[in-house]
Order: sequence, then C-alpha cells, then structure tokens
Amino acid sequence: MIWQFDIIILIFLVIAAIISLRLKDLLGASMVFGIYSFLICLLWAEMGAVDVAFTEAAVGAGVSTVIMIATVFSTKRRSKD
Amino acid sequence: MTEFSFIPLFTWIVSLLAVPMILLFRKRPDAREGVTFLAAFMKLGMIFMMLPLIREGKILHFKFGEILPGIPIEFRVDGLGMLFALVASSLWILTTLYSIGYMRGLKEHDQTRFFCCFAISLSATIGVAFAGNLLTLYIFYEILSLSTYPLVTHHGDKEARSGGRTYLSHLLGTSVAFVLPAMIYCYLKKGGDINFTDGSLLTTNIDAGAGLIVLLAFTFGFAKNGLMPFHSWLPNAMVAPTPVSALLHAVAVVKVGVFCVIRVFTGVFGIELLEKLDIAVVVSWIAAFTVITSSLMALSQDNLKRRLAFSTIGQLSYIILGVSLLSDFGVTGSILHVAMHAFGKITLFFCAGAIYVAMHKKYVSELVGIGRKMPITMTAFAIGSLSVIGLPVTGGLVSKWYLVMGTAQSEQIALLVVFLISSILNACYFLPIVYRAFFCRPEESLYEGGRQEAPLACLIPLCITALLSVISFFNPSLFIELAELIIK
Amino acid sequence: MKIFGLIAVLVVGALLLSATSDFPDWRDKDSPANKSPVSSFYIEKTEKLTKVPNMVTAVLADYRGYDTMFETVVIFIAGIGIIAVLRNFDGPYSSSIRRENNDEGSGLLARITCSLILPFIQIFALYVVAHGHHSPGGGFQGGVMLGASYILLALAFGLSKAKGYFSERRTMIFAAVGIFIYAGWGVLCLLFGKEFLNYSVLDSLLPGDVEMARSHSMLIVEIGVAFTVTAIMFSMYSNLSTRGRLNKGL
Amino acid sequence: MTEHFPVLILLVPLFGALIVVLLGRERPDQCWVTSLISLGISSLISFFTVIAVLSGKVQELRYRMGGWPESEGYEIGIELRVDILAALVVFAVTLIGFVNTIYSKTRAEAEVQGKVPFFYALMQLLIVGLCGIVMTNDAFNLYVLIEITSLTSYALIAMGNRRAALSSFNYVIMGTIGASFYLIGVGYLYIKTGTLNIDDIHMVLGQKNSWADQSIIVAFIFIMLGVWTKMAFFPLHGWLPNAYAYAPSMTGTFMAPLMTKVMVYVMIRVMLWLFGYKFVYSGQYIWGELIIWMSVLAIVAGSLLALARTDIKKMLTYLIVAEVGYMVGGAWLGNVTGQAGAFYHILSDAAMTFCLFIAASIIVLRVGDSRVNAFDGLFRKMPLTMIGFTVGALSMIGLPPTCGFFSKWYLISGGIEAGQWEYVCALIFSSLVNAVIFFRIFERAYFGKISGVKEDHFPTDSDANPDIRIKEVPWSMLIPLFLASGTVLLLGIMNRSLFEWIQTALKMMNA
Amino acid sequence: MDPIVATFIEENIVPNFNYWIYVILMMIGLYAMITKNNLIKKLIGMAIFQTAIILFYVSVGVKDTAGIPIISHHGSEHHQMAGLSSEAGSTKEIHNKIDKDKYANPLPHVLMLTAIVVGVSTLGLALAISQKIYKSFGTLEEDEILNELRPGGHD
Repeated sequence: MIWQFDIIILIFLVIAAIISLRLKDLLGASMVFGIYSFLICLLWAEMGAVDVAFTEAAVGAGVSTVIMIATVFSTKRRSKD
Repeated sequence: MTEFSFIPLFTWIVSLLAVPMILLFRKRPDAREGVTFLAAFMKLGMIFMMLPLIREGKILHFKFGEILPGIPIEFRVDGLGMLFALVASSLWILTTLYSIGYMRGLKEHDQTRFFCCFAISLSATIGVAFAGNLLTLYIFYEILSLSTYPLVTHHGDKEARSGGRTYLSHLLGTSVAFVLPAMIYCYLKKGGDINFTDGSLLTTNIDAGAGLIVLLAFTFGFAKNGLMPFHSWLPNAMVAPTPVSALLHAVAVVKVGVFCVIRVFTGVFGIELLEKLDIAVVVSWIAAFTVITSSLMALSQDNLKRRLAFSTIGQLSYIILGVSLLSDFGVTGSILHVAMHAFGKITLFFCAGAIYVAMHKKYVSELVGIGRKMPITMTAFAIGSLSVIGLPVTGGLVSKWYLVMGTAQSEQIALLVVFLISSILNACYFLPIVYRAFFCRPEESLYEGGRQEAPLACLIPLCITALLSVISFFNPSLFIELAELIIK
Repeated sequence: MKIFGLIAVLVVGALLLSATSDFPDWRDKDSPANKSPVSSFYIEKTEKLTKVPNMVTAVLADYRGYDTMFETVVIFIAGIGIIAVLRNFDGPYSSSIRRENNDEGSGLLARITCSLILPFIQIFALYVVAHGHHSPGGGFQGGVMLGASYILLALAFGLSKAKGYFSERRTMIFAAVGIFIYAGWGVLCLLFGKEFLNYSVLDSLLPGDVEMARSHSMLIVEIGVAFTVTAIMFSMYSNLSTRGRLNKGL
Repeated sequence: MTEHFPVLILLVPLFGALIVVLLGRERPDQCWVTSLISLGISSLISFFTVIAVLSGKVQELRYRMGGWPESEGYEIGIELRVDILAALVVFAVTLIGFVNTIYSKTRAEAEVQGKVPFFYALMQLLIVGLCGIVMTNDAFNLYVLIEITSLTSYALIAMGNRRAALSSFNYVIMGTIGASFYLIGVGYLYIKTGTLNIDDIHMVLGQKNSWADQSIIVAFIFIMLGVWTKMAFFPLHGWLPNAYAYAPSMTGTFMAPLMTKVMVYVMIRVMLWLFGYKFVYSGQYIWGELIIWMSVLAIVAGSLLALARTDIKKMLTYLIVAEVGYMVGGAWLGNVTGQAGAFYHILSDAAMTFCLFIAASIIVLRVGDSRVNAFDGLFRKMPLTMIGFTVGALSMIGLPPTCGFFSKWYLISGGIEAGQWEYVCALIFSSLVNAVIFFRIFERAYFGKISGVKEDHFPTDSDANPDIRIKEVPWSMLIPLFLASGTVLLLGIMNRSLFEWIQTALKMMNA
Repeated sequence: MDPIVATFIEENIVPNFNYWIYVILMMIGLYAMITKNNLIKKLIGMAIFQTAIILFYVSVGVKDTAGIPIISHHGSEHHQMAGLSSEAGSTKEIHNKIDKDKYANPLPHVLMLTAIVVGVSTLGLALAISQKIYKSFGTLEEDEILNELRPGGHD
C-alpha cells in the first residue's frame, strides 16, 4: 500500500495508453497494449486486489494480446492512424 | 324513458352480416344483389319497428363491453339518430336498385367488392346514427372513411387514385388531428365519460377560450361536413361511380359529418352552455362564408357532378349554420334539412347518373334540349333542383322556412341575408340547366331516335325520390316531430 | 467528426471530474462503500459461514454465484458467437479434425522449450483452480491458464497438433459441460427444496457440515467455470488465428 | 413451487441452449424442436407467473439467489423481484421468442447455412438475458445481463451479410459505450451507498437524503445515457436501423420488438425504483422539460426519416426510433397516466413491431425486392400476409380496434394531464405521418400492376383476371404472423384491465 | 523526497489522483472509440475504456492499512501478538473477531472479475466481426469501407 508506486504506475499507464493508440503499426500497438495490461495488473496487485491482478495478468496481458496479434496477422498490419 | 333493447344492435349488424353472403355469391350476381336487398329491407323494417317507440319519446339504449375506463360501446337511439337512420336506410334500398341498373348498364368491374363495401359503409353509417358516446361515434366514423375508400377509387385509374388520396388524407387527417385530442380533452374534463346527455360539458368549469378551441376542433375535425377550408375532398370524390356519389356524397358520408356536428352541439356541449359561452357565432360565420363561396364556385362548374358537389357543400353549411344559431327553429330546421336535402340531392345525382348511362354526357353544356330525349329524368331533375333551392311543392321549402325563422328568432339579420343570397345563387346554377334542357333547341344529333331513357332500374328510384321530396312538402309532420324530440 | 468526438469526450470527462469532488477520499476506510454492512458482512462472516479464507472466491462463487454463472455464460456466448460469425465450414464436419502434415509451428528450440514447460504450466493451472479457496485464483484464472497452455502448444507445434488433443467438437462439449456443471449444481439445490445455488442443503450429499458443503460446492462450481473457460479460450484463439478455417495456425 | 418460477423461466432456455450446442450441426431439426420446447415451457411458466402475481396471493415474487438472508436490512446476495409489470414483460419476451422460433424453422436453414445450432443457442441465450434483465433486482447483475443480451445480438446480427457485419461492429462500439456508462453510474451509486440491491440503494439515498449530491446526479445522467444508447433514443439511434435491417430476417423479427422495449422497461425501472419519484420529477432539475422536448424531437425525426425511406425494413426501423420517443416522453411526463401509457405501449409496440417485421420479412422473401414497390398488387397475390400486415399497420397508425389506438389514447391523456402540448402534437403528427407511409403502401398493394398479369384496364379485377395466382408462404411463417396480429387485436380489446393492473402497480411506486 | 512535498502530495493529490487518472484514461479510450479510423484501433480504445472503469471500481475498495482480502491466520495471530496481546485467547476466538479494516473490500474485486471477463469476451467477438469485415471489404479503415459502400446507397 505505497502511494508513490501508485502514482508512478498511473502516470506510466497514461503514457502507455497514448503510445498504443498513436502507433501506426498495429502489431506494435498490440504489444504496447500488452504492456499497458501488465502495468495495470501491477497496479491492482499493489492496491491489494490480487485476484483481479491475477485475472488481468492471465487475460489482459495474455489471451487478449494474443488474439489481437492473431487478428493483426490475419488482417492488415499497418493502419492509417 | 330510456329502455334497454337489442334492436339497435341488430339494425347495425344486419348489413354487416350481409357481407360474407355477398362474398359467398360472388359468382352469381342475382343472388348477390338479392342478399343486398334482403339486408336493406330487414334494416328498414327494424327501424320502422323502433319508430313508434321513439315517437312516444322513448330512447332505446344498448351497451356492451367497456373498451376504455368508463366508455362502453354504446348505442342510443333518439329522435335525431332515428331520423338520420330512417333517411339513410330507406335511400339505401333505392340506391341498391339504382346501382344494379347503373353497374350492369355500364358493365362495371369488381361489383362484388362494390356491394361489400357498400354494405359495410351502411352499417357504419347506422353505427354513427345510433352512437351513444363520442368514442363509438369516432370509431364508426373512421370505419366509414376506410370502407368508402375502395368505392371512391373504384375505377383504379390515376384520377381515381388521386381523388382517393385527397379523400382519405382529408378525412383521416382531420379526424386524427382534431377530433382525437378534443375527445380526450373532454374525457379528462368530464372525469371519465363522454356520453351524449344534454349539456354534458355544462357541469364542468370550462372557459370560453378552451371551449371555442374544442368546438372548432370538433367542427373542422369532422371534415365530412365539407366546411371550408377542408372541403376539397368532396369534388375530388366525384370520380366515384354515380351511385356512390349519390348515396355516400349526398346522403351518408356528408350527412354523417353534419350529424356529428349536430351531436357535438346538442350532445357534447349542449345549447345552454353554448349560449352561456357565446362562441357558436364563430362557427355560424364560417358556415356563412362557406355557403356563399361554394355557391359562387358551383356557378363556374361545367361538370354536372362537380356542380352538384359544390352545391352540396353549400347545403351542408346551411345545416351547420342552422344548428349554430342555437334557436329552436334553427336546430329543427337544420335537422329537417338533413332529410329534405337528402331527398332532393339524391334525386339530382340519380338524374346525372341516368343521363350518363343513357347518353354518356357529363357536362352541363351538353345538356341543351336533352329534355326531349329523357323527359321523365329531367322532370325529376327539375323537382330535385326546386327542392334544393327551396321553392314550393318541395320539401326544401319546409326546412329552409324553419332555418329562416331561426335566424329571425335569434336576431341574426345578416345571416338571414346570407340565406336569401345563397338561395338566389342556387337558383342561378340550377334553373338554367332545367330551362335549357326543355326550352332550347338542341343540336341535330339529338333528333334522331325517339325518347331514350335510362334503364328502368335507374328510372324508378329517381322517380320515387322526386316523389318523396314532393310528399315531404305536404306531409312533413313525421320529420318535424322527430326533430323536435331533440329540442325538448 | 473529430471535433464532435472531442467535444463529447470533454463533456463526459468534465461531468465525471465534477462528480469526483464529493467522493470520499481514496484509501478512506470509512467511505460508505467500505463500511457498508454488505462488505463488512463479507469480510467478517465469510470464513465462519463457508470455511473459505479467500473472500473473493467465496463472494464470487457463493454470495454472488448467480452473477458468476452468467459470467461463464458470457464467455460461452463469446465462444459460440465467434464460431457463428467467423467459422466457415468447408467440406465435411469431420475434416476439421484430420491431421495435416504439419510444416507449421515454430523452430526446434521453441518446441523443446514448450515441451519442457507445458506440463508445469498445466499442473500449475490445475493447482490454481483447486487452491482458489486459500490463495488468489480460482476457476476462471486457472481455466485461462489451461487454455493458454493449449494456445502455446498450438503456437509451438502447429494448430493441427493442438487440435489433435482438443478438437473443435471437444471444445464445444467441454464448454457446454462446464456450464452444465455450474447450473446443474444449482438445480440440484433446487431439487433438494431450497433456492437455486443454495449450497447449504447439500450437506447431506457432501462430506462435512453445512460450511464444508458450501466450500466443496464452490470447488465444484469453479471446476465447471474452468472447463468452459479453457475450451472457449482455445477455440477463440484457433478461430481468430485462422480466420475461422481452422486449417493452420499463425 | 410458485416461488421458484422466476429462476425456472431463466434456467429452461439456458439448458435448452446448452443442449442445442451439444446436439451439433448434424441435427438442425432436433435443434429446432429443442428450442421450441424449451421456449414453450419457459413461456408457459411465465404465463403462470403472471397468473400467480395477479391472483393476489403474492403481490410480487422475491427470490433470493443462494438463499442468503439480509443482514442489517441489506441484501447480501442477489435478489430477483417479479411484480406484475415484470411478469407481463417477461411473458411478452418469452412468448415472442417462442413464436419467432416457429417462424425460424425454414428461414434458419436458408439464411445461416450450417450454423443452425449456434443461431438457436444464441437466440435462447438472448431470451435468457432479456428475462433476467427484467426480473433482477441487483444493479450490477443488470449490467451483466445487459452484456449478455448485447453479445448475443452482436453475434446474431453479424451472422448476416457484409453490411450486417459492418453495422454489427458499430453496434459493438455504441453498445459497449452504453453499457459502460451504465456501469459507471452504478459505480457512483455504489461509492455513495455501499450496496448494489436496487431497493437498498433507494432506501439509503432516502435515508441520507443525498438527492442533491453531485455524484448522484452524475450517476443518474450516466445511467440514463447508457440506457438511451441501448434503446436507440433519437440522437443516439445511429446503430439501430442498419443493424436490424441487414440482420438475418429471423433475427431481426424478434430483436426489433424486444431489445428497445426491454431497455425502456429498464429506464422506467431505474427512474421509479432505483432513484424514485421524488428525485426524478422534482422541480429543481431542468431535465424534465428538456427530455420531453428531446422525445418530441425523436418522434418527429423518426417519423420523417421513416417517410424518406423506400426500403421497407429501414422504414420500420426508423418507426421504432419514433416509437421509442413515444415511450420516453410518456415515462417522463411525470404522471401515472403517462407512465402507465408508456408501459402499455411497451407491450403493444412489441406486438405490432413483431407483426410488421414478420410480414415485411415474408414479403421481402417472397417478392425478392426490399423496396416499397415490392408491394405492388399484393392484396391479390398474398391476401393472408397482407391482412396481417394491415392489422399491424393500422395499429401503428392508431386506428380504433387495435392496441396502437389505445396506447396513443393513454399517452395523449397523460400529455394533456401534464399540460405538455408539444408532446401531444408530436404524437398526432407522427400518427399522421404513419398514415401517409402506410396508405402509400396500401395503395400500391391495392392498385399496383401485378407483374406477369396481362395489362388490361382494370389491373385489380380478379373476375376479369383469372390468371392471378395466389402465392402464399408456408404455414410455419403465416402462423406466427397471425398470432402476432391476433395479439395486436387482443391487447386492444383487453387494454382496460391491463391498464388498470399497470396503473395500480405504478401508483404504489409513485406514492 | 522532501517531506513537505510528500505531505503536500499526500494531502491534496493522492485522495483523488486515482479518480483523475481513471477519468483521463476513460476519455482517451472514448476518444479513440469515437474518432479512430481503424477498427482495431477502435477496439484497443474500447479495451482501455473498460480497464479505466475497472480501475475506478478497484480504487473504490481500497483502504489504507488493509491487505489483500484473504484471511491469513498467522497474519492475524501476528497482529494479536503485536497489538492486544492482553487477551491471547484460543485461535477460535481469533477467528471469530476479524478486524474488517485489515482487509480490502472484496465486493468490487468480484464485480471487476466479471467485468474483465465481459471485456475479453466483447474484444474477442469484435475481433471476429472485424475479421469478417476484412474478409468481405479487404480493409479495416472505416472511410475506405464507407467509400466502397457509397454507390450501394449507404445511409
């Protein structure tokens, strides 16, 4: 329960979100989104929500990133924005 | 005073029961028309069954179901409804006979559909005549609009379609836009019932402004009464076959319109309330305007049926004007005029149809000297026009007399002048036809061949109606009696 | 469009920020949410009533078990929805099971590594499912890990090999059976005459007293969740990675 | 036994869906039979629930999931709550689902090749979700069920052609925004009250008298925004027309009548049960007037957009947008008449939309043309179908024997009572526009030249044209149509008793 | 860090910082959902939007001085030793009295588990739909799709 961590992670979260939305390479965007999920999972572990953190680690950083990358592979990789 | 009875229901339902039979006999025209006749006679018989009771001043009454809180489907037969039902159903028989002659004479198509819709619209008319509350009235009014649409657009060509479009848009639009909210307003105002008992809104504290708005909403909403500016459906509906124009647009539909207005005046508002609020004069001036304008328009029409249509608009406004005078004579006169004008005008329409069947002429300018070819028809035409103008030995005089008395009784001299002017105008657009038909030299084409009347099936009804309008001059007591039941 | 979107977003953000003004402080232990009887009941009574130290599992599987059943149904819907939208069945149904010559999959090193770690992943996943009462985890997390292990298998050795273990038909059966276990357990309570998902009546069926009955029932329910989640995770991946053709993976 | 009805209504279709998936693709007919049986049982149960609630023994069924008792006056677990309103809506939902299953018998084979079981499973799960939404008494559980309905409808719509997929994607975006807004609102309520049970939240708000809190107001606004997005209230209606017009026909037929109506029910529920009369209609917030005007806008715009369409289904979808305007306005009038009218309109509109959509799908299927001129001469070619269509259309216009007239009656009375004349005028305007729309169609169907019939002077004369063949669709589609149109008339006939039940139930809440 | 600054931050920034960040993240996600042109980007925005809401919920349940919501016996015994060792009762008593300030509020966690599941389900389904769109339109850019539909009469 250390609020310094909290604040730092939150700031990083915002940065990660913006980067993943600004990248024109969808694969990279998906990767950065995975990082985002991992950060938010850290945040929840730090807030004491261990189950949520566990789930987010498994789902957000794991499966949803994988299926997103799978989609990017089977469609187009570059986007206009 | 009021007693429960099933007869109104049967009277309403008999022509409805005729419909499946007509459909059943679609392939056998004689049986089909036979069914129609049967229904018509049964209907008239029941009405005659009720007549004596009504004349004793009883009010027959029937209700079932309560479709909305406090509003059942309710039939209530009083003098006014009786008179209207009597006229409509008796003329239905004649019209059936006439339409047999007309339709077969012209080899029209879809006669089954024609007779079906005819029967439905008649039962809807009876429903309106016997309606015991506003909602019942409204429902049958809408059914009438819908069931006459196929009749108006019978020919199905472009002109008929556009005519039908005007017809439906005017009637349905006004009724939904004006009548429905006004009706709901009365419903809420009275706290949950809208029966026609005298002075029913009198009990509520309604102020003149709201009252005027509601009154106008009703008067314009029942656009079947042809009050300007919602009159234009009537000339356009003349594309229909002549029997339709005859019964529906001289008797049933338009008279339903004015009938509803009379109901609103006497039943929903009540004469006392209107006198208290002093708002009816607005309606009477609108009616007066309509009278004059329509007569002037009629002058310029060359198509005979259109001319008749415009004269109908004017005559209907007589009725509204009469009832809006709020004087006993005025109301009696307008109720009488419902019957008298019906006889006269249906005669005229029958004659127009007969001329069309026999000679295929529909324009006034073509009728020069036609009296030599079809004297009987044109004599009936003369009688009908006398009745509509309101000249002696025809019933038109009686009702018009009462109307004029009404204006005098309520010291509306200006309206008296309106009546006189409009009578002169009526004379101006009817008498020349008769004159030229009999006393002008026709072109040569009319000489060869002797008399060339329409088939008997057409001829008999128009003679009867002409006779009726003469009889109703010498013996109008029945109608007066029925009309005065409303006054007291 | 962009301007419109920006305005809408700014309005929404302004509304939400204005609302945060009268929130109780973050980390405040006396905020209405934290000292409300509901959450205090969960914290104080859970272990006594269900013998489950992990409150989250208890609340998830017992107090709000109805929610969790529908959560599982949501996963199920996603799975069959993806098939309904994306899958295109070409040829006979059984053809999706047949083994192809798998020239797919990744390099040798990756395969060896995977074959080394896969057993541990799966064992750990089962542990997470079973031990969810006492430690973070539960049916959902374990199921996801189990499904991820199959995804890893498909990545390393090719989809067809993974389908050999976990064919499409089998995924559907697993998914349906998982919810069957969950809802069926609730219906069992119904048959015993109490409310749906009221595990306390099952103590006559299960070893131990009422509390243990609740605890065991939670375990069973979690296993049901794990079934569904495993199957659906794998079928999600296999459909999305092959555009619904299920012939060869990435 | 009665006390278990609410959960049984949900469980039967749930198991039905699982069985259908287990049956697999080889046995489409058994899938159909299964879903027919399960939905039939479920609608029977819901009918008995209506009877039970009406019979007066139980004013409302409350069902505690897991049987957890309340502690200190707060619900610990999740609670179902079925009063007469919920019972009626649930009955409507299950019944429409059942009838639509009959309709889908032939269509499902044709339109979703080889994916029949998935269609039936998703359909039953959608019914489950809708029933759950109506019955639940827990704010978060409501969110989960909303998501269930949303996911199933995304999938069902996207099973159609490519246009359907695209509009389904828009629906995903809009629907997620809506549901998430609802979730935010619930979160704000939770942070203020600490509970999720609807009645408890209402109680706590009343106790703390925290009506004027900024966060409560924001919560209300966001919940409303979310619900409006899901029900396609006018400015937020963008996703609806394409989604329902391009979806597979048997999907559109039962999604169009149900989804928006159930969300309207949720709105009324949230307004009266969750926040309460005092908060919603109190004079200190301007939103009352504002939302009435928004609904007027919705009605007018929806009608005009429908008038501008030549595609039948598109036209009907825009009419739905207008109808949603009716109900929102009626619910916000602030008097019992208006609310009850809006609620009665939920039922009647479900019935008539169902009727119209089935008729339209049949016609599009048979004629193979989705524009208005598909109707040419249909009164001769498909009389039975046109009869059904006519009933629905007359009800949409609002002519007496049908239920549309009575719902308009109640709504207009509510408007007059509240003195909201603009709303009354909007209602009348829209019914006039509907009259124009539908009589345009009737004229075509009545006089339109029939293809393949020799052009004589009277194209509509059956006596003159013996070579007009009557071509109707199979009974599996006509029976649902007639059931729907019969329901339209039945609702109209028994409107009075329905209205009184609804009124009494609502009076209790407004007191 | 300088203690004054630290206290200042703890007084004024911390109490609402989570809520601010959650609003900012949500705005980012919403903006992406509305205005982004690429469908995958829209979906990433959607995921961010949903995680932001989850962040809000989890922040609601946090208490200072509270650990994870799992009752650990030796932990509570420890607390017994440290704090009120006066009445060192049997473990039964210790079980009975549980200080609820020592444990985070479990309810939001449960709700958010469900929310995460819903999120991933929506994401998967939406990805499937976007793949179908790509299959039939050959692109994932919204404007190109609409341009392709234009002659077909798109409204």
